[in-house]
Amino acid sequence: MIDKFVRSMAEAMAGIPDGATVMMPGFGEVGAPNALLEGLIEQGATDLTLVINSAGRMRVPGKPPNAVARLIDQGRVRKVITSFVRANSVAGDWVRDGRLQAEVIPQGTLAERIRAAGAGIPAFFTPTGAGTLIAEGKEVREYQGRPCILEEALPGDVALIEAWMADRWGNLTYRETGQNFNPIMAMAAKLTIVQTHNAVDLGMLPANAIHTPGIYVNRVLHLPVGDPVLPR
Amino acid sequence: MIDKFVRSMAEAMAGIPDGATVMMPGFGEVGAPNALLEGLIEQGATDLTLVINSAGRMRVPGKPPNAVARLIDQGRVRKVITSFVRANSVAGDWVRDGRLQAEVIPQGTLAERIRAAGAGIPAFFTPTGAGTLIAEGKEVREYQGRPCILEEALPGDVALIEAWMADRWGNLTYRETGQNFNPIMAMAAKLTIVQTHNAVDLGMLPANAIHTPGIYVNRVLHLPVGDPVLPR
Amino acid sequence: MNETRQGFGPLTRTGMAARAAQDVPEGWYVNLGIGIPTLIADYIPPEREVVVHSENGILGMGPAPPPHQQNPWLVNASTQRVSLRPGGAFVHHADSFAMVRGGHIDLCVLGGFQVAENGDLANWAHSPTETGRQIGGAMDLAVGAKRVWVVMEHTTKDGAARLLRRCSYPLTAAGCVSRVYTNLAVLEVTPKGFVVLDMVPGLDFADLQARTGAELHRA
Amino acid sequence: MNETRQGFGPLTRTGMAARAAQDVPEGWYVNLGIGIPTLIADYIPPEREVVVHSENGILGMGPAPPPHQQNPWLVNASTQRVSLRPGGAFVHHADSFAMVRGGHIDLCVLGGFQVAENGDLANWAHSPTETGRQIGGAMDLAVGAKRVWVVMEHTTKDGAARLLRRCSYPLTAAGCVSRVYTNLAVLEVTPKGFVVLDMVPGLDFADLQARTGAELHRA
Repeated sequence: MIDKFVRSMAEAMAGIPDGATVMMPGFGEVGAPNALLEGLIEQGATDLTLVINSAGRMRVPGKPPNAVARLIDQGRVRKVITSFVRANSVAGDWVRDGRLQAEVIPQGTLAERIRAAGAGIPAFFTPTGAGTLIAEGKEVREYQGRPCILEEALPGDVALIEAWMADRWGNLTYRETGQNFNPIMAMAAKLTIVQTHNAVDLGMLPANAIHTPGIYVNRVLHLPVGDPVLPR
Repeated sequence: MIDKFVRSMAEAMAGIPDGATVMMPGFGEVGAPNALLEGLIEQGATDLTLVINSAGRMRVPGKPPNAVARLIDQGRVRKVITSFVRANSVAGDWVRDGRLQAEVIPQGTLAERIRAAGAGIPAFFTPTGAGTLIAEGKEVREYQGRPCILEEALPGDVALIEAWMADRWGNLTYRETGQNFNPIMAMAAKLTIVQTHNAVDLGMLPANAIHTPGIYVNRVLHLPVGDPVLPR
Repeated sequence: MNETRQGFGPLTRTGMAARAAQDVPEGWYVNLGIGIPTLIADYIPPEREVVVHSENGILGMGPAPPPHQQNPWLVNASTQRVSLRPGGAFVHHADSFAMVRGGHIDLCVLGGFQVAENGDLANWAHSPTETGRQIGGAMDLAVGAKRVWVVMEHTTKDGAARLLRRCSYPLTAAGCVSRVYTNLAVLEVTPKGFVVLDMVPGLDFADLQARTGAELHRA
Repeated sequence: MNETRQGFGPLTRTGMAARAAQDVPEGWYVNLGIGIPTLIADYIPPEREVVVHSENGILGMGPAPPPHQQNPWLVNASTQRVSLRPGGAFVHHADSFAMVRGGHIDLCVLGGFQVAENGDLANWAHSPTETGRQIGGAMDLAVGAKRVWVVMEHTTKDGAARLLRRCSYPLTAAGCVSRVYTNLAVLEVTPKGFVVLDMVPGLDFADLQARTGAELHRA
């Protein structure tokens, strides 16, 4: 019997090696795998590359930094590949000091590069970023009279995923804007680890509305963590 | 008020010009827009390029050719872009006689080229087809030690779509294997025309299970045509 | 032409949003960027159906709900709680940006630091070397939408021009902007440069030109 | 080695499918091509969960249903009516081929015209110039799946070898095949060429070699 459910956070995090590229979905706090991220902080892997839409919120006096900022502040992140680095943030400080590499790219290019990795496309042309700083060092070719730049697939070693419902085959659904980067990161990583609010019996998810088919999922941890908390 | 429903086949077919690239989904008879295809035969546009998974079934004695074969047999198709041309078919005869061009390509490359057109990717590399006849004349580049070939986006002027449910914004859902090429062809064409089995009120389709959001749809014709008929 | 410099009233942020909202026709699919552009949705009359896209995966976004109806799973690209209109859909990030990059969005309205008379837009960085880099979806939207409008103050707080012959800040995208709504005027970007479509009452052409770093043309 | 030529029984089509089915472990995601490969699903014991993919958009395909449960909307890649297992999902064609091309399918089993000792596969055309070109999903599957097995008769009807030093027909993909199940033997494709893992009872190595167009190696 296929059963992708794991029983503990330690089991969920087993084997994530130093040097791994870890994909972290979430937009704001929605669809962000915060429990798994705490598990990763606990687990200890270091020298990580994070693929994440935003490298962390602005510093707010009196508010503790979020989990991504803490992971960076522990010196465990070598590089972020992201669409936002804020100057006034933990990541911003580390980038300024030269202790953190940041590859900051357009959000749609980030999404498409991740999807390409999942879909077996090693590289593609896109007009986004042509003629800007983003294009530096990239091959340019014209299509339909527009300059386009060559972007490569962005695969991950590990994806940490936050689902609303999951079954033992690893089929997943998400709530409202909780999809965001989750389905494509699940496709793009060699090891896809899920925290799910709800565990359901096989066959309970509607077959034509499964957002992430189980083929993309390796481990599922049932953690009813409650609603996302807004930063402000 | 946005209302994409049209009242007649003539209205649905209005303005399809000679020389158009027409995308036709369907796998077997499932998800095939057969009523719209009859409408196109009636409408009269000629010199067409068809993008279609299969250029037509084998001849079966005593069975009439299907609508695609009839369109070809009327001399109205200049070219098919497809993953199957059967020797013993109407399309096969026309190709053999040099009266029909056929670009026969891998099915996954066909799907990905259509999706690329919808997603604004003018070209991408893929290992599929490298080292085969498909690679002739195409740029080859190695990624991760594998030869990959450059494939271009495949856009359409018109897509004929078969949906199970539709609302007035043009949101669509499909039944079982009726999705196939429908969602990606709807994305890839300038003019997307839908036949739907069911017309539903706005808000009735579940927001996280809409297969084709209305942004990709121009016209919807409500035609409860009944179940697909198997060829044999 | 006979007004004094003090004789005109610049539009407020909501005034700029309301002005831009006038020009959005029914049936368009629009993406409204962070800041003033987001406010535009509030000024589109409810009976005029416009479908709002948010790049985090909403097509058919509705306004902020009353507090008791807030859904913490439903946020917009500014991570504010919003609602979904009947007919709305949720999609993942690649599908959301396929709508943008595939040329399916009729209009995207962005904030701007600078707009050049050739349509170049700068709205993400003040220099090539600064640490903070907040690109987000702006480059995708600027390149992918069928039309790009920019809503911004006509000048900086220090009075420097934002409408320029050429941008001095790093570009978001080249030649993408078709129209600019400022607190002073509405300008079309044309092959000959900026054409003034509209000015706030009391402002004269010479005054507007004096606040602009590129040659203005009359409509 | 002391059997006569007449002393062995080649496997039937279902026998080949049953033999290949033995080697498919629980938990694999598999795509089964048109023809004999499709029959493999019937020989996987029901208690061994294997998830079958069909390129027209099914993950978790089940067997043909009884006539009264047939659903005309649910067909496989051979357009035969099939069923969906609990846990199955329907997707569109680009998402279906993303599973294939993205390297997510553990095993694809295809029919073949020819397999070469370097793993090259030819299974879609007999010459570069024939009119009929039926590529379908074979090139995507052959390149994209983690493992490619081929099930085919060991020789043509005319007795010509199908296992060759090099394919003479147009290739489907280069170097993709890892194992071949024929009506006579099971062979692994290795860096040194074909290694014989298994033969039908009564067949000797020399007999198998005589029917093969490439050098065979003992396991």
